[in-house]
This record gives sequence, C-alpha cells and structure tokens, in this order.
Amino acid sequence: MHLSETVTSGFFFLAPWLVFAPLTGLLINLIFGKWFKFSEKMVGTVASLASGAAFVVSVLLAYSVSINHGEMVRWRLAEWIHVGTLQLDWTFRMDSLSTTMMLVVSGVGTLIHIYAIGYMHEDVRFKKEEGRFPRFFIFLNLFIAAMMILVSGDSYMMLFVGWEGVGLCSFLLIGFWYEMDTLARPSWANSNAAKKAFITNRVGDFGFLIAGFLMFWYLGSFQFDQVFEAAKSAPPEIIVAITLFMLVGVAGKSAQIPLYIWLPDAMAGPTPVSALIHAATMVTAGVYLVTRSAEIYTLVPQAQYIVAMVGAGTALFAATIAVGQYDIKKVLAYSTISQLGFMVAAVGMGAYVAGMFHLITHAFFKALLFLSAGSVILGMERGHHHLAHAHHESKPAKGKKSSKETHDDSHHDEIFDPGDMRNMGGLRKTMPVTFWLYIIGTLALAGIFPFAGFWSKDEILLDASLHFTSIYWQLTLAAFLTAFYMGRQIWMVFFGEPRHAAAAHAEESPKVMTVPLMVLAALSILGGALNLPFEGFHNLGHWLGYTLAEVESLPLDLKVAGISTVLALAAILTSWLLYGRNPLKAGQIDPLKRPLGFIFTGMENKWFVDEGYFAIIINPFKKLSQFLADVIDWQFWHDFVHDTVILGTYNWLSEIALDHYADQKGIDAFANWLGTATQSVSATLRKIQNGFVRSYALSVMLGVVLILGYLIFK
Amino acid sequence: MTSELIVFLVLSLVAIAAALGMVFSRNAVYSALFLVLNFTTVAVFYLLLGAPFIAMSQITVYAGAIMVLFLFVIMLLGVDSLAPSKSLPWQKPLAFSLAFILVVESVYLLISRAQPNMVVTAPDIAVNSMDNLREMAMTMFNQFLLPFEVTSVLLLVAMVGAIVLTNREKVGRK
Amino acid sequence: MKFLFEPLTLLTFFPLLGVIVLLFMNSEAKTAIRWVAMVTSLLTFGISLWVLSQFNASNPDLQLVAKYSWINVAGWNIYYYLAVDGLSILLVLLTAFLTPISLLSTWTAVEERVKDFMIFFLLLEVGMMGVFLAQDLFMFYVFWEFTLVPMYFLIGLWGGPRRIYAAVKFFLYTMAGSILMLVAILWLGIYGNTFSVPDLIAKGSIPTGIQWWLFLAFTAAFAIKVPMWPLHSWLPDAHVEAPTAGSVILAGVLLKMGTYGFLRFNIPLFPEATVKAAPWIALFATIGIIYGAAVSYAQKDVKKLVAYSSVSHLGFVMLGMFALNVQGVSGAILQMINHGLSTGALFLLIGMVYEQTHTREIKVYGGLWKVMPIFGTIMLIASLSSMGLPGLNGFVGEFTILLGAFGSKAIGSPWYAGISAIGVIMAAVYILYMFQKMFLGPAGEITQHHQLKDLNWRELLTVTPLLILMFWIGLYPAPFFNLIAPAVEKLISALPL
Amino acid sequence: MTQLDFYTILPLTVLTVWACVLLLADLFIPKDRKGITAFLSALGLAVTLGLTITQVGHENTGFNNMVVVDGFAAFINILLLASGLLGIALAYGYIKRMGLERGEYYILMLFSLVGMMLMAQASDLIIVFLALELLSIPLYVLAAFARPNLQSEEAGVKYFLLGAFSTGFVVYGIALIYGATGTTSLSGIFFAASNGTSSLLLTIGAALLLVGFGFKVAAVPFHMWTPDVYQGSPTAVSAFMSSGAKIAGFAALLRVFATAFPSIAIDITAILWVLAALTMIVGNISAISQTNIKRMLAYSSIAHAGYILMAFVPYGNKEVLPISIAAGLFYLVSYAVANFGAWSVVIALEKADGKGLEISDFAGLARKYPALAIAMTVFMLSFIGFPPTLGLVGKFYLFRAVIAGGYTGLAIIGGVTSLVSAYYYLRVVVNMYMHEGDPTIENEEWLNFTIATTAIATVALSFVPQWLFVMASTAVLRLL
Amino acid sequence: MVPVDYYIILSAILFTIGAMGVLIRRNPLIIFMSIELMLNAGNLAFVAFSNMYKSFNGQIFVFFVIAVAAAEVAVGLALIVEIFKTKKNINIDEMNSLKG
Repeated sequence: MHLSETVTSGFFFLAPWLVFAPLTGLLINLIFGKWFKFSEKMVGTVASLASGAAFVVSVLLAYSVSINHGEMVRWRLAEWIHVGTLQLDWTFRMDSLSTTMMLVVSGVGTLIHIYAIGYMHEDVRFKKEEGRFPRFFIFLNLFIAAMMILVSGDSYMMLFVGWEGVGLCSFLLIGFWYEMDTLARPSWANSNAAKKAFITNRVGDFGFLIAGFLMFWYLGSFQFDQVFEAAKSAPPEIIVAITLFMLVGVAGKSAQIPLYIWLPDAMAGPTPVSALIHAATMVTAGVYLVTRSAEIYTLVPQAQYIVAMVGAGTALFAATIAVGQYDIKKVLAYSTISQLGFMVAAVGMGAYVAGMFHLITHAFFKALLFLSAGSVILGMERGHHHLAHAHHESKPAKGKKSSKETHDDSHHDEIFDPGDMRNMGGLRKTMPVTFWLYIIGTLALAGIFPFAGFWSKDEILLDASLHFTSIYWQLTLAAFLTAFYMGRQIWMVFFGEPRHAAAAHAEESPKVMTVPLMVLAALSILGGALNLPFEGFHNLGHWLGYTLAEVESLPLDLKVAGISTVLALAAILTSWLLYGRNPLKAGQIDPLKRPLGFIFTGMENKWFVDEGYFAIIINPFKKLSQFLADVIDWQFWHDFVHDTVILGTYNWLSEIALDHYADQKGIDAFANWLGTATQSVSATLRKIQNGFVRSYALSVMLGVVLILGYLIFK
Repeated sequence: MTSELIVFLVLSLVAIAAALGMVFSRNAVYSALFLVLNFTTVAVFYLLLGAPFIAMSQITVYAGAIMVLFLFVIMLLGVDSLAPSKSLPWQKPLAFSLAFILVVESVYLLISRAQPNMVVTAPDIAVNSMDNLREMAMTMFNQFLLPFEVTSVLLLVAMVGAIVLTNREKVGRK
Repeated sequence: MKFLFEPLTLLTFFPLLGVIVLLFMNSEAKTAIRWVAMVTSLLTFGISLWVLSQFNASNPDLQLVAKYSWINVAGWNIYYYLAVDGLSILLVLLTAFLTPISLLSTWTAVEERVKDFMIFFLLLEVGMMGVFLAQDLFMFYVFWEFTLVPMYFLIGLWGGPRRIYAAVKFFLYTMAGSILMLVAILWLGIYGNTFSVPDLIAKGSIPTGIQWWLFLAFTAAFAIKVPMWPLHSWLPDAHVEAPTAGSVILAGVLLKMGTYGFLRFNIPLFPEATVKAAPWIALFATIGIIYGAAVSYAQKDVKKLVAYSSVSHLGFVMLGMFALNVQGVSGAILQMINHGLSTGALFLLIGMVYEQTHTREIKVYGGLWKVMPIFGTIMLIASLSSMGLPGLNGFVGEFTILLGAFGSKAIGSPWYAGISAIGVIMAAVYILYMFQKMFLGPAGEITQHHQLKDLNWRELLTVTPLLILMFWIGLYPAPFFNLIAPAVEKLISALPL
Repeated sequence: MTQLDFYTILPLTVLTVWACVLLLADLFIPKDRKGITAFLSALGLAVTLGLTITQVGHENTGFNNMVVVDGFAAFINILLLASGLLGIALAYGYIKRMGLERGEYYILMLFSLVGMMLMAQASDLIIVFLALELLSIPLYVLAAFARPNLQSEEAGVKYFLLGAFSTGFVVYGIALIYGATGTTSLSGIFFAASNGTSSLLLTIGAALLLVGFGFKVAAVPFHMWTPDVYQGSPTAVSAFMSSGAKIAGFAALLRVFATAFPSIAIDITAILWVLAALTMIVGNISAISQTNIKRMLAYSSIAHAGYILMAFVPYGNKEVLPISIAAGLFYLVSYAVANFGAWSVVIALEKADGKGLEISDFAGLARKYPALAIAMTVFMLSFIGFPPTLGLVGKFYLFRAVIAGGYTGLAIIGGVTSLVSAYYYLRVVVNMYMHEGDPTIENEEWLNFTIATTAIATVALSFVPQWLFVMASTAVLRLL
Repeated sequence: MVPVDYYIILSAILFTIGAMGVLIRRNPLIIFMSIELMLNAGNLAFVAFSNMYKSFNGQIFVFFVIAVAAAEVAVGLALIVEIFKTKKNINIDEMNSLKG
C-alpha cells in the first residue's frame, strides 16, 4: 500500500521483494534443495541470484527515489501489532538513506555470496562436512532478508526485528562450525563464540528496548517521523535517556566499548561471514541507527558527545589490540571495531554523511580484506592439505620414522593454524593475486591517497578537528595505528620466507573467489568518488541530504589530510622497520615485545577485558544462578520447606497423636530440631491413642471438664 | 439443723465412703460389697425423697439382682486382685485432678450460680402411700407407655446379645 | 435437555463421547484406541473452529451463552453457564489445538495402559474446556478441581521415576490454593445470591476491605497454578516427572488456567483490590522473571530447565496482566498462547529425543544438530520463539507486555518492566546455553553412542502446526489481537484507574 | 392410645415385630442356609422402607408427644433403612466367608436399626435415652461378633465400657435438664427455657448430653474408641456402624438441640465450634500415618463427623439454620454413600485370616481389577471433596452454609483439613494405581452390587444434586 | 428440711467418684461398677428433682434407667466373661492389641 501521496511513479511496489527475494532463495534451497539433490553450484547460484535480485530491487528503488527527488516513500505491506495506541505495521521506508544501505548490503552481499560458493566448497571439504554446504547459503539469504528489514523498516520496532534477526544470523553463522574450534578440533569454542555474540547483542537489544519503551510512552509512537516530530517538544532529559539507551544498542550491534567483545570471537565463523556480517553490513547497523535517529540526537548535544567519545575511544582502544594480534582475521576484526569506532564517532559528532561515507567505503575495503584473508587461509589450508597428503603417501617408505614417532599416526595432523600469521610468510609468491588484492585493501584501510579509505577517513578527521579536538587526536592516533598494524600484517603474511611448510605450498584461490575480490578491489580504489570533498562533488552528501536534515559539505582540508597521510606513511615505514626489514623467523617472538614490554602483553591479550568480564559478570552470574537453583530453590525451598517443614509437620503432627513416634528416627530428628520444649509436649501427647480404655475415658473426661469449665467460668 | 439434715449428712458420708471404698479397694469382691452398701444408702435417700417404688426397685434390681450377678462373675473369673500396674503412670494423678476439678466445678455451680432454690419436702404419708403408687403406675402405663415398651425390647435385645456372646456351640472363625 | 444442544456444551463435553467409546474397547487394541482418541480430539478441535466461526470478534461481551438454572434451592442460584468471550476464546482454541498434538506425540511414547491414558487425556480436555468456558463460580470450581484428577493420574502412572511424589505434590499444592478460593467463592455466592460471574460483576460494589481478602483467596489458587514465585516449587517436579504429553498440556494449558483465573475473576470482580495489588503482583512477577531465568540457567536436566523457564515466562504474563492497560493485558493473553506453543513445542521435542535416549541430562548430549538436522532446526525455532526473537510469536507477547508494564499507571513505575527486560537477556542466556550444550559443540556421549534417528513424519506432523502458529503470530498477530481487543477494552474500562 | 399414635410408630413396630419373628424363625433355618435370614431381614427392611415413605409429608406426634413423625424423621429413617439394606448386602457374603454366619447378625442389625430410627423420631429425652441404648447394645454385641477372635472381643469390650461411660454422662445430663426445666419433653424444655429458668443448669445438662452424642458420632475428644473398635470389629459391622450410628447420632443431636435448646445457642455454638474444629483437625491428621485401611477409614469417619458438626455450629441462627442443617444432611448422605462403598471395597479385599487390610495390600489393584479401583478412587475423591463426586457438592453446600452463618474461620479450617485429608486418601489411590502388587479379591455378587450402586450414586448424584438437597431442605423446614 | 442442692451436690460427688473409678481401675468389672455408680448418681439427682417438682416423671425416668442398667449388665458381663475365656485375663490394660 502506497502511503506517500505525492509520489506516484517508481518501482516502490517492489519494496517487499527486498525481503521476499532472499527469503525465496532460502525457501527454495531449504525445501527443494534436499528434494532435488541440488548440487553445490545450484545452491550457491540460487542463493546468489536471490541476493542479486535484492540488489536489483535496491537499485530500482534507489532509482525511484532519485527520480522523485529524494522524496521519502513508505510502502505498507501489512498490519503487525495493533493494540490500543500501539500501531505497528510492516511498512517499508524508501529514502536516500535506506536505499543507500540497501545498495551496500545487497551489493556487497551478492559479491560475498558468489565468493562463498568457492570458499565454502573448499571449506566444507577441509572440515569433512560436505552436507553442510547448503545450510550456509540458507543462513546467508536469511541474513540478507533480516538486514533488509533492518534498513528498510519504517519504525523503530521494524528496525528492531531486523536488528535481532541479523543477530540470529550472526549467531548461526559464527556457530556454523559449531562442533569445533577455528582449528577444526572438536571443541565448544565456536559455539561459545556464537553464544557470546548473541547474548552480548541481547544486552544491547535491552538498551534498544528500553529506549523504545521510553519512546512510546513519552513520544507516543515508534514510527520515525512521528517520533522525530514529538521529540521536538519532549523534555530533553527523556531524549537524553532515549538516545543513551539507544547507544547501548548501538554499542552491542556495532561492537563499541563496552560491548565489542563478541566481535573478535565472531571470527570463528567462515570468512565470508566475517566479511559480510562482521565487517561490511551488520555491524554497521548501529551507525545506521544513529544516522537514522539524527533528528533526535541533534536535539541533545550532550548525548551526541558521549556517542562520539565512545566511538573515538573504541577506535583507539581496538587499534592498540590489533597491533598485538597474530591471527590474520583477529587483526582485521579489531581493525573493524576500530573503524566502527570511527563511524560512530563521526555520527556522534553529527557528521552523518562522513559516517555513512566511511561505512560504505569500509564495507568495500574491509570486505575485500576479509575475503582476501579467507583466500590466504584457504591457500594455507591447501598447502597444508597437500603437505599432509604427501606426508601420508610417503610414510610407508619411512618405516623408521613412524616407529620413532609413535603418535604420528593418530596425530598426523599436528595442530596447524592456517590463520596464524606466524605460520605464514612469503605468500606473495604463491598467491600473487590475493597479494595484490590485499595490498589494495590495506592501502584503502590505511587511508593512503587516493584509495577510498583516504577520503572517508579524512572527512571524519576533518569534522573532528573542527568540533572536538580530543576526539580528533584519538582518531588520528588510531589512524596511525591502523596503518601500522596493516603494514605489520602485510610484512608478516606476504614477505619474508615461509615460516611453515604449508605456507610454502600454499595455492592460489579459484576464479569464483578472486573475481568478486577484484570487483571489491575496484570499489575500494574508486569508492572515494562517491563523496569527493570538492565543490560539486559531494554526491553522497547531496543524496543523503534528502533524508538528513543538516548535511555538512566540507572542502578538503590539506592540513588534516596531510597529517593523516604522513602519519599513515610513517606507520607503514615503522612497520617495515620492525617486520619488513628483518622478516620474522619461525618461532621468533614479536619484535615489539621487547621494547613495549607489558604494554604489548596487554595488546596481545586484548587488555584482559574478556577475563575481566568473566570475573565481574559471567562467573558471578553463574555462581548466583547455581546458588539460586541448587541451594535456594532446591535445597531450601523445594526440599527443606516442602519436604521437611510441610511434610515433616504433617507426619510429626500425626505421629504425636500416636505411639509410632518413637520408632521413626527421621521424625525424631525433626523433633530434635524443633527443640526439647516441643519434645516434652509431644512426649505427653504421643501416648494418647495407646489402646488403653482408661486413657480413652480420660480423654472423654477431659472434654467434659473443659466444656463445663468453659460454661461455668466463662 | 433439723433431724432430716443430720440423717442426710450421715447417710451422705456413708454413701461417699462406700463409693470411695468401691473405687479403691483392691479386692473386687469388696468393691462389689461397697457398691451394694452405696446402693442401699441411696435407696434410703429415695425414701427420704418420697420415692418408695424407686427405692424398692433399687434394692431389688440393683442391690439384689445386678450386684449378685456381678459377684457371681467375679467369683467365676476368680480374679480378686491385680498387681500394681506399671503402665500409664500418669493416669492416676490426672484422673484425680480431673475428678477434683469436676467436683469443684459442680459444687461451685450448684452453690453460687444455679440455685434450684426449692427445699425438699418431708416425706409425708400421702406420698409414700399406695395411692401414690397407683398414680405412678397410671402415669407409667399411659404417658410412658412407649418408653416402657421400648425398654422391653431393649431387655430382649440384651438377652439375645448375651446369648449370642456366650453361646459356644457355633464356634466362630479361628 | 436443551442445554445439551448448545454449541459450547458440545465443545466441552464432546471428548466424553470418545471416553465412552474407549471404555468399551479392548485395551489390547492399542492402535484403534489411539485413533479413537485422536479422532475425538480432532473433532473437538473442529468444533472449536466452528465455535470460532460463530464468534463475533467485535462484541466485547459473552457470546454463545448457554445459561440454564442448574441447582436452584434456598437462594443458591447455581447455573449451568457456559459462554465464551475475547478473554477465553484463544485459550479454548489452544486447548482444542494442543490436545490432538499431544496425543499424536504419544503415539509411540505411551505403550502401557494406552486405553487408560487416552481416557484420562480426554477427561482432562473436558476439564480444561470447562474451566475456560464456565461462567458460574460453582461450575468453574468443579472443572478447576476436576482437571487435577486426570493430570494426577497422567503424572502418577506414566511419569518418571519420582512420579508419585510429583503427582501427589502437584495435587496437594494445587488443592491447597483452591481451598481458599472455595471459601471466597462461597462468600461471593452468599453475598451476591448467585454464583454467576457476570451477575456478580454487574452487582458490583463489594466493600473494598472484603475485596482485598477475596482477592487474596482467589490469588492463592491462581498464583499456585500459574505458578507465581515463590509458589513454584511443585512445577519442576510435575514437569520433570510427567510424560511428554502431560508436560505439554501442563505447560500449555493448565498453567494458563491460573493466569486466566486472574483475568476472568480477580480483575473484574475485585477492581479496587486489583488496582491496589497491581504493584505487588508486578513485584512478584518481576522477581519470578529474573529468578526463573537465573535458576533455569543452572539446571542440568533439560526438562527442568524448560520448567523453570515457565516460571519466568509466566512472570511476564502476570506482569502484563497487572499492567492493567490495553497493551499489557492483550500482550498477556497472547503470551499465554505463545507460551503454550513454544514451551509446548520444547517439551514435545525434548520428549522426542528422550524417547530415543532416555536421558534428559543436558551434558550427555552435544552436537545433536549434526545427527538430527531437522530436529535441531525445529528445536532452534522453538527456542528462539521461547526467548522472544522478533518475527516469532514470543516477541509479540513479551514486547507488548513489557511495553504495557513500562507505562502502566497501575504498576506506577517503569522499573518493574525495566528489570523484567533484563529477563529477556537472561532468556537468551539459558535458552542458548541449552541449545548449545545439546545441539552444538562436539558430539557428546549420547550423540556418539546412540543411533539417533531424525524426526519421522509423525513427529514432524506433531510439531509443524506449532511452528506455523509461531510464525503466524510472530509476523501477523492481527487476527489474534482482533479477537481479544474488545473484551480487553471492556475489562480495562471497568477498572477504577 | 389412638390409631394415630400407632401410626407414628408403624414402621418401627413392623420392624420390631419382624425382628422378633425372625428370631424365632431363625431357629428353624438350617445352619448352612442362613442366607434366608438375610433375605428375610432385607425384606423386612424393604417393607419398613415402604411404610416410612408413606409417612413422608405427614406430621404427627404420638404417645403423649414422645415421638413425632415429620419430614426430618422420614428423611433420616429412609437414609437409615437404606444403610441397613446396604449393610446387609455387604455383610451377606462377608460373614459367610469369615465363618460368622449366624442369623442373629441380621436380627441384631434390625434391632439396632429400630433404635436408630427411634432416635430420629424421638421428641422426649426418655426416648432419646432408650433409643440410644437400643441402638448401642446390639452394636456392642456385633462388634464382638467374631468371638473368640481377640481383636473383635477387645473391640466389643472397649466399645461397651466407653459407651456405658458416656451413657453415664447422658443420664446425668438429662437429670440436670430435668432439674432445670421440670420436664424431659423437648417441646417442654423449649418452653421452660424460653421462660428463663435456670439456664446455666440447662446449659450444663445440654453439654453433658452433647458429650453422649459426641461419643456416638465420634467427635474429638470423645472419639478415641473409634479407630480401635472399627479395626477390631468385623468389617461389615464397622461399615454399618460408621454410617448408621453416625446418622442416628447426628439426627438426635439435631433434633434435641434445634428443638429444645435454641435459647442457650450462644454457649453451645462456641462448644460446637471447638468440637468441630478439633474433630476435623485431629481426625485428619491422625489418619495420615495409618497403615491399616480400617483404621484409616475410622479416622476418616471421625474427620467427617467434624465436617458434619460444622453444619450444627450456627444452630441458634434461625436464618441460616435451615440451609445449614440441610447442608449437613446432604453431606451426611454423601458421606454415607461413599463410606459404604469404601468399606465394601475393603471387604472385597479382606481375607478370612484377617489379612489384606493394610493399605499396601491395595497395590496393583487397578491393573488387576480396574473397576474396583475406579470405584475406590471415586469414593476417595468423594471423601476429599473432588469433582465429579457427591462429596464435592456436599462440601460446597456445607462450607457455604458455614460461611453464611458467619463462621468463615471454621470453613477455612475445614478447607485446610480436607487438604490434609487428600494426602492420605490419595495414598490409597497411589497404591492402587502406581504400585505393583498382586491383590486377590472376593467376588461376591451382593458386595459387587453394593460397590457398584454406591459408586454410581456418588458420581451420578453429583450432577443432579438438587432433588436431594430439596429433600433435605424440606425435611429441615418441617423440623424447625 | 434438706435443700435440693444438697442432694444434687451429693449426686455430683458420687458421679465424680464413679467417673474417677473408671479412670483409675484396671479391672473391667470394677470399671463397670463405677459406671453403675455414675448412673446411680444420675438417678439420685433425678429423684431429688422429681421431688422438687412434685412430679413422677423423674422417678419414672429412674425406673427406666435401672432397666437399661440391667440390660447393659447382661451384655457387659457377657462380654467380659467372653474375653476372659479367650485371654484368661481381664486386666483392661492388657486389652490394647488395638492401638495407634
């Protein structure tokens, strides 16, 4: 149903297909996949087509919005929850902001779908679980659908549906290899990571929900426009509360301090997942949320400042941890957290366009990096696999060796981590395509002119330098570290000599993987063109200006750009000095370890934040619930109160009227517990039903005496 | 203090003493004899209260028939005394205190609270005469016909019961 | 005799026909017995749908009224009084819906005394229907107590190792509450000279002081049944020991009798006391939500975990109901259904795997999803529904409840809802814990050593209707809300808020 | 003496004469065919029942206001005669099996029934006293009927000694009442009491009378004979005693107190309140730890006496009394029906050697004899007060009446104690259904008939209780 | 003239003594005699009241009580004799095989 009367033309009727298209793909694979025994290619194609269809729809919608001069259009699909004044509908909202997100999500998503066909083909074989291939694409499609709901919803609650939906997909995909850890050993690690992600996100969702409740009861609605309208006349403290609770949600979803902890663990998921969900799209939902809520954030600068501080703090903090990581994906994960910090800082400062710009470019180059990293890992796996086979085949010939190493047979896979950069080295020779793609991604991330990252990061820094000096310096420092750890990664992975046999035998990835990477590489190079900081080129700003009330279109500031570029180059140089000039040897400790000492230990160990959470929240909660369950609820409430007190009293009361009392040890014990006073009473009473006629007569007599006494002396 | 009162008090003491004797004597035969004494004393009270027919019934039925039956059974069973009991040590003190309280209650009640203020009239000749007895018989067989008949049934039942209980020809279950 | 031909009479007592047929069947003809019971319950469900078609959703009052004088001496005025309105229609449907599903789940699980089982089950259905349809306090009480008997046998005869203990405890606990309710019912009957609830409501104006006592007496019965913290101690025993179908009905319908009781009797009969009590009930509900969730997390037995989760979930229902605004109450009613569906599904699913493995200890499982992919997926959906994932039914209920409670005038503080919302986080904690330990991770003892079979067609058929409803309510709850909305409006508007 | 006088006791006369005739006839009935006596006794009861039914709706006094015929008496008498019939039915096979088959059994029952019926009709304390004895003496004998079985004899002696003891109180109580009012006629006492003579003496007399009745109905603290006697007596006797004697006791209690002592209601009500509460509490709690089914049923009968006593508590309140008493009568009926049923089941399980009386002997009954188990379950549920049984309706009426009388506290005690009672009644059910065992039962057609009749009545009447309640109400209205 | 009160007090004392006898004696025969004493006390009160009211009713009641007592004695003694035959002992304290 068309809700915007001024607009009549366009493809808005296609809006529901944003969601239905991926869902259709999902259902086809789910229902018919098994039935018709879809091949892997078939499954992948269906899923990619579904995602691609969503992309096409997004394009058409964006086009429709543009031909309507950015006019917002709402498309109501159905009623959802109508209770009293609560009126929630399934309504799609098309404006420049949401269509931008749709394009990013479905565009990057489709590329990753295609990439995953190749990636998963090998991955399932390394993990010896070929049957799980279709499941991956079902989840991916589900993710696209949920993400589309998130970005296209017309109310906070519909957004929330997508918000939790992507959380679920994240859970499912992180835990895709749920029976093992990242090294494919049987373990709870991956499923723990999945659970951690979901629960941490739920904490954020709690904030979101509370914000929603406040919104409903003080602003009267969940629908964006109505909320924005009502917010203008609402008491500011309420708005502050709403925005800050929403920030909790943002922190959860976009991995900001203090809820970022799940994202590094989320790397347990297959690499396409890390790229799509945990780098390019889902984690940026928080940024989208703040941008979407720009109108209420603008009302309360103090809340904005807090948002910006959280973002900047995260950017710097995560960057420091990234420096100390050895896992190729972990580095990228912390990098993602850091970059998300940039975006959140940007939107916190009110630089929504800059934030969105960085979101888009980051989606390109971080997806590129992750996918390339996936390519590297697979390459290593292939190398290792190759090695294992060779080893296996040659074993009968080396009878001596097998007798010497008795464990060789059972542990013929010694623990090999294909993602550990300390095992790599010199891969530029064995995986040249990946190498070059990786270089492009790195340069973009490091913010080297003219790659996409340069433009978007610069815009954020510029904004920060104009508004909040402290944030500017934090971000600048973070940018320096970014370039440093990316440089470190490049040197460790691609240069020097292989530190492990697998690295020496690594093989390049197939086309189905590298082609999407090339597309992403192109976007990483050219993405800056979206919003060049020159007069007349603020395309993205202009476009988003249709939706966002105030848009800053800043020109390029050479001082800021210069400083950041210089710093980035300096950082890369430093990393070369440390890691490039003298490549690491196998087993050598990190060269930073000595000069930085305990600081580097902190970086390596993520500043012990996880341990802190365990000590402060998780373990106490476990203990508390154990205590409640075992002691309070079961031993005390269930066993003691019910069984001992109630039943015991029952029995005790009945026993004292009888002579069985003395025989029953259990009840005796209970009577002891009651104390000697009651015992003496019961000792008198217990003889009553003793079979003696005289006692029975006594009872009658007692009754008579008491009754007469009552009547006479009352 | 009139002569009747003196007679009453003396007889009362005898009655009470006989009752206590019945309750406390070790030997069941003595108990029975004490009870006979008590019944006789009470029969005298009946006479004093102008109830000669009842007094006679008391002597013949109670003191005569019933108590003889008791004595007969006592002799038959040959149990004349029981060893002091170890069981129920608290029974006796409790019984005494209850009895004491009951006496106190009733005396208190009769003296202070619920006085049936009338005085018992002297047993004059008219009352203890045959006319009186005839009058009573008339009442009994007119007004109290039904109870009388019920009593007869009751006695029949008692007889049947006694026979059922003691008739050993048909031995019950093992 | 006209009362026999009322639609609601038919609905309530139809299962009795099945019982009669079963009584004359050879107890060895197990399959035939199962089919008779199944057909009976399906026909009952059909009748309930027909009743639904006769139901006018826009009418807030009692409908399809069957009111006949039953016992009418010395000012007693007991009626045979069945009627349905927006407050009860969904529960009636739920009862009729869950019974065939539960029966289907027993197809292979119950092999002993099949005939007795089916008879008790159908009798239970009669009792439950009666509870939801009776509008006369006497009748209500009769049905209320009657449900105990078949359930007692279901637990006691087909339950786990400690079944007798659990059955007796269940019986005594529930009866303990209803005794006080009986006294209050009698008081009301004397006061109003009738036991008909609508007449009593119309009469109104019970002195506030007495209202308070009556409210407490009714609360005693209902709170134990719900069960509200801290009266939940019977629940884990009953759930753990009950056979699967019993657990499903217990969680799905019997617990709802408690919450329904609040809705049908406490709120309209004692409006002043209700308003006064709302913050207290909310307090206990909140404690129950948090406590239930925390305790669930520490369980080692999966059925117990789900049982404690019921304490938490029903805490939400109570919280919403005593928000006494339209969101809260509507949400609460819908949540009753939701809980019936999701917890019912969880019990069914646990029962299915239990049938194969005969253990419910969480830690011996692990990696089940790998060997039983369909089962795992369905379990996942049921779990997610239970933890309130948007798009599934649980969310719609919990969200409206919390929303209502947050801004409730009667509760008077957003803190209860705020703290209860933490329960949503904790729900994720224990549900995911359960799901992870059973379905994810490396294969556990049981998973390795048993030749576990995935769900068969019958089992799929058992849970599929539940899944469909979960999605339906989650995505498009409008038909459900429309059924209850007018009655809720009416209920709320009568309160002195 | 008029025709009318004899009309008032016509059923009694017939029954008495019939019993006397049977006494003689029994001599000529061969030892192995004592069943004939049973049938003849039942026939006599049936005839009497017919005659009693013709009395329904009539109101007369007879023999100088010694006895009355009214709805109340008719109601009670019908109930008693029905109990008598059931008592014969369940005893028929039992005494044969136990080797007790003697014609006197039935004849003594008939005499006892005469006493019970007379009790219901009595309107003079003399008749009350004599009827009490007439009903008791045969019961003493019946309790010891299984001689030389020690337990049975012991039961007889205990019952007798304590019964005689309580008779002493009754006699003294009547003496005091006579002293206070100068008459023993109930209506006479009522008028004298209304004129305000020495009410304390009257009250104490009434209280002593209450002790006597309390003993008969087994109210705490006058109850202690009950478990021993019920356990020791032949089971058929216990069944008859626990219903018949109780009905008669309550009938007399009601008749005497409601017609003679309304003026001292305040004091007596307080006493009754305490008695009722104590009876419910002690009866139910003591029953919990019983392992012998006969003892358990004995305590259960004590407990139910407490419930029925509740109905008498508001007896001074003219407005509540009719429904209260009607509820009491209704409850009495529901109790009697279920009671007969439960005892019959016990009889079915009892072995000739006295085994089979533990509650654990019921284990596995449901599997082997499902119908019997269902019947027993119905009786147990009825005792608890659970649907769909008459017991629920009974409790509902009763509690309502008590609450209407303003004794909510008592109703709560009643409720809580019936919760307690659920515990031990359920144990029987648990044993039957949930424990394994291999019980054997005696399949006697009249016993089965009794069980079936009572079970069906317990369930069926709960759906159409109105007519019974109307009957009870009408009976009471005539009385008051 | 002797006030009626005196007779009643006397009867009350006798009654109590009888009741006490029931409570403290172990011989059922003596217990039974004590019960007879209680009945007698009741009779005395009856006769005294009868005299007070100048009416025969009380006396007639006493007559019936005596008859009832006789009936009770018949049955009671039969019971006691019977149990003696079984147990060879009539100590009432040993008649407690039924208890609990």
